Amino acid sequence: MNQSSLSGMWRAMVSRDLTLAMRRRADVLTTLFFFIIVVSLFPLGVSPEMELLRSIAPGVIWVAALLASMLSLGRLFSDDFQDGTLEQMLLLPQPLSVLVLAKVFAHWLVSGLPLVLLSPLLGMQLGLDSDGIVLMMVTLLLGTPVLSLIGAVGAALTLGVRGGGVLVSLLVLPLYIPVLIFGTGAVDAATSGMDYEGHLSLLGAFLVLSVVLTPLGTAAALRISVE
Amino acid sequence: MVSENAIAWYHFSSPKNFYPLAGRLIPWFWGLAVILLVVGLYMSFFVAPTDYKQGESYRIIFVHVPAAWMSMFIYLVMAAYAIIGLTWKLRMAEMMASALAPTGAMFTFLALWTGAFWGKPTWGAYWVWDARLTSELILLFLYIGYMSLQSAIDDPRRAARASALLAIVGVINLPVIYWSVKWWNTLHQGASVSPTMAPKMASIMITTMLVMTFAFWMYTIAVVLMRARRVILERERQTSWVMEMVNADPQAEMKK
Amino acid sequence: MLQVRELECVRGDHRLFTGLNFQLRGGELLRLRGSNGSGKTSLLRTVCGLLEPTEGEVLWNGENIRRQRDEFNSALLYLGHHNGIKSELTAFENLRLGSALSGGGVSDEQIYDALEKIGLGGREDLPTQVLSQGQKRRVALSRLLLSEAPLWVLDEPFTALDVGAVDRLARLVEAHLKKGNMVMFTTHQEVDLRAGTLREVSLDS
Amino acid sequence: MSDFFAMGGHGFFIWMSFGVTALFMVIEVIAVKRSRQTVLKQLLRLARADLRKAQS
Repeated sequence: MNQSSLSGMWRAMVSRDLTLAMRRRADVLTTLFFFIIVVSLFPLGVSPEMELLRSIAPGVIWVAALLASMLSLGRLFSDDFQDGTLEQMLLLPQPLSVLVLAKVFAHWLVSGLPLVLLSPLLGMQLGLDSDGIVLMMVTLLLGTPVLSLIGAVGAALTLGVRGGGVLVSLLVLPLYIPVLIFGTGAVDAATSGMDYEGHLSLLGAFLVLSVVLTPLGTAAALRISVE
Repeated sequence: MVSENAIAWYHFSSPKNFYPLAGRLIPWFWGLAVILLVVGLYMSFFVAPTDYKQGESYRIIFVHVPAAWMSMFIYLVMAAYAIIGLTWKLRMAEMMASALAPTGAMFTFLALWTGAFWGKPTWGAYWVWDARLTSELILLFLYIGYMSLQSAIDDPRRAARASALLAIVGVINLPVIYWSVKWWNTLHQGASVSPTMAPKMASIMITTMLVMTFAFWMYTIAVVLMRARRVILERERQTSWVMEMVNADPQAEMKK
Repeated sequence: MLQVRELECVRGDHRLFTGLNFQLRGGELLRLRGSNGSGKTSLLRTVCGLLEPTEGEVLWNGENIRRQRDEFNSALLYLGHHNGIKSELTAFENLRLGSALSGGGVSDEQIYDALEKIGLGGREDLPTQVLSQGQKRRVALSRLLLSEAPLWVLDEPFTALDVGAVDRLARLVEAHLKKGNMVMFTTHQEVDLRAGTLREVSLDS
Repeated sequence: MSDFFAMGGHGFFIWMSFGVTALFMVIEVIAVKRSRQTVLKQLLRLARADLRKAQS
């Protein structure tokens, strides 16, 4: 199984999912609008007072990013499961975990990266100062892929299960907690002047670990679900 | 030459042989559980001295700590059965994993419940975002996730294997969750405030706690074996041996 | 050479078949018979490796398919009840994607030519969601023209096809068998296939 | 006896902890036992139905 067919397969899978996402642009935009709306609810719900908003800003933006990326997990495999293309993917001569990585990468490009690009807007809305916003983007850049990678395991496990959408959140949210803690921790440290390298290196470690381990879990879950 | 216990182990890994074996073992574990519980309770109330600072309310640790230990221990055993079940395709291991989950979830809830009723007299609040209590809460979410995935999937074989995989993912994440919650707790509250386990532990208190833990252990084995027998009946419904057993002597089977 | 040994499959909580043994060599055509719900689809999916058997094993060239997934997958082409095509993509895009994913090596002309031969001339660039059920089935069937996989596993390939398409598909299968390849399929229609040695396996024992 | 239950003023907390633990354990045992019996009853009905079908 030479190298070229693997990278050829990777590019084909990523471009396939991106074209599919572009053909159904509405689904992509709903995730982004959900992210914006959830963050804008907090000033209404808590208080418009800037000082308070600044202190809860990292947590609010991170939790909203968590929920938004989980919202879009449902579509990761379910359409392919319905029309039989997932079966064909399981029968490809390439390793399934690499295929899963390509699909999750495409899913992140569509539902994770936009959150990172939108976060400065929301950071300003909640009164974060400039280095707070920069660090928010960095933590989201490192964190959102981990959310997609871990979420993919949950999406694969609940494939074709009635009420699967809600069930995914129950399975996956507890596993997001370490990323949430160090993501918000880094921004808090930056805004209060403490050093944040420790948090970022941990987020980086989570990213590397989940890139290596979760596709194996997702591939195994897919084989179980397609049976 | 296959060693002696290997044959026995393989023999009892088939549901058909495990079912009667479990039936014979259950009364023994019940006996042990009751004895240990009685001894443990007696020690908790009459042997352990009154604490100079907390008075009587510290006795709650004789239930809280064993329940917390059991909740963690059962999840690890569940994950172990899940790994065995998935790698060697042993249906019996998968059934044991699903039989363990409800009892594990119960002990997790009890650990949180008794933790709250110990916290109120000791630190003045039912819920404290202490690292251990928070990790216990997350463990409860993992149990609930496991059980809801298992019940959401109709095909029993796929349900068993999917939830086994979830248990493995959970057990890999557990130390990371526990360690990051511990770090998060010390950062925001500082080490001093977080409630320590208990005042300096007199040795009699530790032995009481161990007796209670063993009592809970025996209880768990007995209940899980009973639930495993029900799971076996449900999943082996179409096999001949279940039919024969039910036809042979229905009334006796009902009582056992 | 495909071989099945002591195969048993349990779905939900009832056993579909047990102790199944058969072989399929080059140039042979195997028809799988059985009433509805007798486990035909489950057997086909087990042979492809999508479904794990409770007992027994499936061998390809003497080795269990679960130990040589990549080699076996490159030798297999499976056509299930689902067409396996994306409704948002056009027929051409579906086929080009399929070949790119499984290692490329198929030019655009070959794809257009295959779509022409299968009777979809002029409709290559329409999103498949606007095509009829029969036309969608043909898009899936045109993969047979483009693939060199020696083993074809086809689940009810003739359904939803008109007489002309059925005949075209039958000739395709015969050409495949003449090249020394193998086909395993199920169907409820009587189709005359005049090539290769026909073998039959029935699940209604 | 009553001061035993008073537990130096902390009675409420202690008996809420021990009591609920005991209650849950008892409920679990009963629930598991009953659930096994319902499964057995179903199997019994199934077996009898098969028996009658076989004899008829």
